Amino acid sequence: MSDRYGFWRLLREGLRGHTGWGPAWRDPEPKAEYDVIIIGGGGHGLATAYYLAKVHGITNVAVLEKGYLGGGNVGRNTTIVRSNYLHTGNELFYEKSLQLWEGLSGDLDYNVMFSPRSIINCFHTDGQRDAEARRGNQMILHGADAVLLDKEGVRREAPLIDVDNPRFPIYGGLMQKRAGTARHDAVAWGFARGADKRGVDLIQNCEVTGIDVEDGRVTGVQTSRGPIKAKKIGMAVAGNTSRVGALAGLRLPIESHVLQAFVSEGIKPMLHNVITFGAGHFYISQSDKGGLVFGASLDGYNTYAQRGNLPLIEHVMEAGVSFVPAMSKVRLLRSWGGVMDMSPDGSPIIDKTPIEGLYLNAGWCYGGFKATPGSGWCFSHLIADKPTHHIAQMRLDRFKTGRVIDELGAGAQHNLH
Amino acid sequence: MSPVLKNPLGAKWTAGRHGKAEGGPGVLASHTAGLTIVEVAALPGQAQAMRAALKAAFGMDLGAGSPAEGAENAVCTGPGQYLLTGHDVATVKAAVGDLALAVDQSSGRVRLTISGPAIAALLAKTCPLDLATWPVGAAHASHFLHIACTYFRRGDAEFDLYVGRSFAQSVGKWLLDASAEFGLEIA
Amino acid sequence: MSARLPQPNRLDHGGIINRDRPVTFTFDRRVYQGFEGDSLASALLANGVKLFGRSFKYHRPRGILGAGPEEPNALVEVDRGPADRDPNHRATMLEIYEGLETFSQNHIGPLNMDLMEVNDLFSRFLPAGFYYKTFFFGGLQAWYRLYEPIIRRAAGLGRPPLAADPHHYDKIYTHADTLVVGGGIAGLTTALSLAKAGQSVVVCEERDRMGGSALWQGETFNGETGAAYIAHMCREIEAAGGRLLPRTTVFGVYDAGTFGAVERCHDHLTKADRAPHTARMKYHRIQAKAVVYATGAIERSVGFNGNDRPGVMLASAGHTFLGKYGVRVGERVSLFTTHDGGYGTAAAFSAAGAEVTVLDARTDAADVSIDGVRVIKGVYAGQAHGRMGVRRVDYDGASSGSLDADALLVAGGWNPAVHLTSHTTDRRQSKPVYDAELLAFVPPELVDQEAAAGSVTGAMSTADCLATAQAAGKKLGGKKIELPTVDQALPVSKPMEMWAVPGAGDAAFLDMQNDATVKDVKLAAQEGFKSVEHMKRYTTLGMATDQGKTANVTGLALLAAATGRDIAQVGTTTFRPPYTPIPIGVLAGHHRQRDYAPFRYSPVHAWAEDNGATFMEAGLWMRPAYYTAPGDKDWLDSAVRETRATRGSLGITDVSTLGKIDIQGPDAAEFLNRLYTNGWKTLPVGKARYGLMLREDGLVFDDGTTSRLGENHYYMTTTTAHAAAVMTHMEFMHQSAWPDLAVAFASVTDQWGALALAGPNARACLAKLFPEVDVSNDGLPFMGVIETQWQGYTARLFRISFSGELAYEVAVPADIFDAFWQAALQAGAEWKITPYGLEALNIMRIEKGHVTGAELDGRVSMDDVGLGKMVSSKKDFVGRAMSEREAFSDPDRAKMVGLVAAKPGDKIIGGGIVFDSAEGPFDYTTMLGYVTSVAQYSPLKDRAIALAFIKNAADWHGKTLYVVSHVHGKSIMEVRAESPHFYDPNNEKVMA
Amino acid sequence: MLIFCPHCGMRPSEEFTPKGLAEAPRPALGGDDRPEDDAWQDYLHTRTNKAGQTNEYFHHSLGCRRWIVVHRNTLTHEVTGSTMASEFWQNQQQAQDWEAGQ
Repeated sequence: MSDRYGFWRLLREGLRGHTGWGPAWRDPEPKAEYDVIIIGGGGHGLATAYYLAKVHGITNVAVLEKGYLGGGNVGRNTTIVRSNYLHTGNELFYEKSLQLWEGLSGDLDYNVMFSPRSIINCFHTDGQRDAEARRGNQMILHGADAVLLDKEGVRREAPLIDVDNPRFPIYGGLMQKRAGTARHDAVAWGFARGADKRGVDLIQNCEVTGIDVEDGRVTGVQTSRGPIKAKKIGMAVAGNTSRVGALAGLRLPIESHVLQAFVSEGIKPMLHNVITFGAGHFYISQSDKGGLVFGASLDGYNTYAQRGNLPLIEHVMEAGVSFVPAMSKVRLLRSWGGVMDMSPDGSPIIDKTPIEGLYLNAGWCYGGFKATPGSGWCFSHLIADKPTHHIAQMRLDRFKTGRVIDELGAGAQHNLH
Repeated sequence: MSPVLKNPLGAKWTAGRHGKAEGGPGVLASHTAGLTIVEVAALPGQAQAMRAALKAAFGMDLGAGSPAEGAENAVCTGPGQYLLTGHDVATVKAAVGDLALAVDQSSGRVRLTISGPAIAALLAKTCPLDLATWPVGAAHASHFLHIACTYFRRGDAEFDLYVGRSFAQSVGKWLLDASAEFGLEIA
Repeated sequence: MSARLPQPNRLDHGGIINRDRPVTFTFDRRVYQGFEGDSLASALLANGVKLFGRSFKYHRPRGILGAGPEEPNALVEVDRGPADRDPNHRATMLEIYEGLETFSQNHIGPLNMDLMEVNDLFSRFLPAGFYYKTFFFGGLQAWYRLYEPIIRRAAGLGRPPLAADPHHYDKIYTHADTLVVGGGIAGLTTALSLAKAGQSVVVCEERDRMGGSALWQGETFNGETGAAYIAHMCREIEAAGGRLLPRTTVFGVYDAGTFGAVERCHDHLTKADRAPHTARMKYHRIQAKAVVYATGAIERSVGFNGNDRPGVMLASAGHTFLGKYGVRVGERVSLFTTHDGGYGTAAAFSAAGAEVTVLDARTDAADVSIDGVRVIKGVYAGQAHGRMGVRRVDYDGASSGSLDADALLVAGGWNPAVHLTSHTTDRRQSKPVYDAELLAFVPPELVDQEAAAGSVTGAMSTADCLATAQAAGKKLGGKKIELPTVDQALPVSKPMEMWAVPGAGDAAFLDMQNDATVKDVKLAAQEGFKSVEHMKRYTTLGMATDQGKTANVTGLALLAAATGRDIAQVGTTTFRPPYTPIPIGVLAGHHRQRDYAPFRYSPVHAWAEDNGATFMEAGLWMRPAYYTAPGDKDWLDSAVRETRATRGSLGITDVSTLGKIDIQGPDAAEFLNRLYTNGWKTLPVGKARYGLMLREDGLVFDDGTTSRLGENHYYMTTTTAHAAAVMTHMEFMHQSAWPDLAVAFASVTDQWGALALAGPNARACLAKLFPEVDVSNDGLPFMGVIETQWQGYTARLFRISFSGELAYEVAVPADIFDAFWQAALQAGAEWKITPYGLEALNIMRIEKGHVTGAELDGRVSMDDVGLGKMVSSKKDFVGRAMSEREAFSDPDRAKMVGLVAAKPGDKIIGGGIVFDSAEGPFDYTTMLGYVTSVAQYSPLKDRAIALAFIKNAADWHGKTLYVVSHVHGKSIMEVRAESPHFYDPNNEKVMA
Repeated sequence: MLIFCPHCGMRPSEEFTPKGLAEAPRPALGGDDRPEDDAWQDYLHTRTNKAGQTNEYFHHSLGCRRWIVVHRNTLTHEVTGSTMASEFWQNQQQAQDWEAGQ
């Protein structure tokens, strides 16, 4: 019997008490050796394993996860998917990722609920409008879509936004219609199930405690469940990159910062788009379940604790209520924090490391969730020795060469991006 | 003839009663127009010498320079850093010489004096610090509803607030908002 | 007061409500009456209402489960109009007041005939995670346009408010030696012990009054009633300086003794009773040196079929309604218990005249004899019947049978409210720990500044709770106080382990709001979602508005059973703030909409307002964009008029917003040398110089002029946008890298008002303002500075120009700047002096080729903007090293160029992309560059001009290019490239 | 969170602006270090970024406006010391003690 999902299967299982659903993935013991080990069973690690198996036919792969699959930032983000970047170094990659998102549910046989409900970045001055116009134009030149809205356009799209904001009036917004949201856990689970089905071993509760390097190349890892050999190791442990990198003696251009996120109680639909308030670095969308999902900037200090503090929370609520005044009476249900791999220019790194056979996927800053399929796709190509042009600029040495990809123009300070 | 000083607090800052009308005012506020304010900041390593010079010239006893050791006319805003009132910049510069920077801030800072029975409740809304632990004469640089502000405790229920001039209208408006429930009397 | 209406389920005595004050309110437009002190839940129950709402997924009819903040079912809307709509209010926490109007939520048609109940019929096809497995047909578009909109409409609970919140909110910084969370008898006892030791103590109690269950559950203390004992304890605490905050929820624990709490001040009052100018709610940010968690415990249900029927409720809830409100929720009451605690409730109901049957799951329960109470041992509730309210209960086990019942109370054991103790779990490196005897999670070992008191510790009897309170007081340095003697104590025992009864399945609910069932948990385990986090996320158990307060532990216990693990091994999910939902607006406090951020105003803002200025934001500043004069058609018309007047005769503009920094000390020149790319040591006193600062990464940070006012005295100006950042940068470099430099500096931005006089008549006007100063070209040459006096005040005259005209900036103290501005207007009247705003300035500076933030966007090098020559080769400076990286000399770098529209009337689009062909292909490989700044009309060129960055910029001078903007309907505009210095390239005018 | 300012005492974190980890001093002015050398890279980009005790720059921006280096635990947020930035790099012993105390 096919284990594909779908309406008819759901109907059949419903009639027989759902006894036929098998595990979404196996729970294998680690083997002594694999062709490729991916450290990190988050979205990127699982996606990498999936594409290694699916695109490159490399199936003797283990994904080693310290905790449970999808327990990192893929399970604690605000689910926004977009490809609205200015620079070629980012836009080629994120547009590739968005294209993968558009076919992902079908590809994975798992409904990841990608919903192209559009993103609107609101701006407040003529100068910001010009900058957004440039960004929109450059997006289009990279094959993405963009629409420049005026004030009334924003009002039409999002009637509950206070475009006449008495402090920072909104002049308009840059909209990407193909952007949207997805169900974050489903992305991890869908990739996990897809990778597992193709033979990848997903090994949970398996912490990597050492990376074995001989003569400048990797030979395997030490784990809480014993040593495992492999000639190629991919690190996809954003949030813990410095810690895992240190196991191989790497010092990396990464700081760890917390980004808090918030969800309200469920309410009937009040916001359709993903929409951002430039003056408050605030973003918000409404989930299918009805919760307003929102956040703003980093707390700013280095941390590995997945929680933040009140001053930033207050700031987020101030911006939110200023931007969407009606949300004042909606209740906050839950807040949480994710540890971000902050790079000095705000853009990710997908590259080989100075250690042969050790590959690095890191520095996602806030952008990790939307990058999930693209990251897996590109990282799997790199590991399979078929690097793609999408990540040509996401080099580890760019801080030495000066070829940085600085979307904000904020300079070499990790927490400003 | 002397030019008219422009009121930095804006049109809403008018003498009289604001907010709750019944009973006595919970908060009294006044603004000192034309006050001479000079900021001094010691050069590296010169803080103690600068304080000695200030003591010699003006009799201000600033102790070892902690925030608690201020004087009404010498409000500590940082290490070796003070807002002096009542002396013009030339006099102060002459006193501190090369030990410190001295700049006129008479126009740059606005001083509001607030007092009254509800002062603790009011400041609990505007300032994150625990004013109950401050001695009279202490100064703390902090914020007034997000706006940089130096607080100086004049008396049990009396404080000076020093804020930047360009922020003064917002400070005034927000002070009116915050003290409305107590009743505010502007002198 | 209107006539008294009957309240059929209200007993004629008992409770701590005020029976002298009947309160009339509505629910779904029906009028009811309760008493002051009632919650909406108790008042409606008193009136025989059982049905309060519908569940989220299956729209099953639901009543009341709990009596407090744990309530998952009874969510109602309080409606005071679309702007003042308050959805998802827990009926158990909503205090009624005269005229309160409430509505049930989330149904189509009347509450008792909800059309969405059809979901329940199909519930077998909608198990946990069903949506991950379907909705593929038709692909992305079908999902987005067909399936998802249906799901979105069906989801959500209450209706959202649709306009700005009319209430106001305060943030209060509250300080204490010790915060006591929970004002039950344990919290109050600890608070009293601490207050008596001289500590400042704040006690926060989420419910409407202090005292918790001691108020009403019938125990006596030293012979006093609970209410009397609590009242005198409260008086003692307050007498010792303690603060008692009822209706205050501590929602989160943060670092270093910081706590978030929300106090509800208005929601229980009629509009008339609310003091004017006071806040609806106060958000207390509490800073405390120590904390006592006296948060109590929350009862849990047991998984059995039909355990969600209206009329099935927690035993503690039934007891609360009876004891606190005098409301008897049923006449024929079945009570299903797993421990002795159920008997206290049974006795109370029996005493209140109900016919009570106890279904005790334990075969070995001790015999208890209570008048009128029938006990059946070794049985459990197997199924509750009655769609709109329980009618019959089937029991099973050692014996089986069926009972007529109009209420079924469930005593499944207690879960200590450990939530707050786990918000900062990392401090203790431990999550709440599972106590296999108590069958519950208890707080982990607490750090020195923390203590726990009362039932949160797992203590069950009141006496034990008091003992933990005394221990907590002792730990935190409190004074020993005499504990009261407790009489008429309620029975307690550890519970029997029974999370779900045999046969519990599809209709045995754990998370009542999200409709997560016993079967769902098993399905999750079957599908490999074995981590507690996986199970939670897959089934959504614990993700409803109650965050699983009654469901989580049961859910993970069942997961443990389904996966063959211990509960301790499975562990809890992570509790996150807020403990209970709090309005977003209260955390925003005062800072919203207009008061979101302060305004910064120039000293002549009022004048500009009175004289036709339209303002634009520049950071926090408001700056005049243009002044509308009679006859101006639009903003561009005004800006062009202002430009012409300035270029033709005399303009005046306010530059007070520029950052200004006073720098003094023997090493001031050395400091500037290190900050700026160019050299400063040779600048004579009385001269200004243009300077460029880099960031450490070698890219341009800011530009401005700095003047030497004295041997060791400099005055720096920065851009408005970067004023604060430059000051911070200087402080960082001085303090972290070069602390020995003998220099000090201070921001004097607010001290000085400054204006620019520009145009051919600027000198004449300046001479009129300062008749005693030699402002001739010799006396005040280009980049010259003079410090002088104006009417007794210091005035600084700078011969500098941003507009490209002969121009001066004059700074005077802000106090007299308005007067000086008026004087300048008067002096310039004979040359028709014209105030100009940022738009005109923008035209002029683009004509001149001067850069602003549009060009200096943090990504350009000195070379990119044509200022590479401003690098001194003789010295090191901030950013030098990094600017020597290879990318900086990449020949492909885009550099600044001027663009001129091919013909008058053509527009150049800001943010447009520059190509060398009008035909394309247009893609990222063919783009040459982009437009940063546009003057839509340059009087100089009689057409639009712009600044742009393009590859090989110099090679394109004199050639035709095309500006393409796809986001403007693929507009393609022909332009000619030029040097960006359109106007007076040899600086003849500024030096004249 | 509270942060200890050597001048002002314990203050709420909103008065401070964090800048990032203080792991390496600024290379000397006029030195020979190339931008790609460790000295510059460690100052600007590369971080050990430990989970545990770290040193981090904070600016007391809504206070005395001093830059301080705060010794903090990035797992627990506990602040165990702070010093003026102006003294931090000069007192390498202290920096080393903090390192050793992790």
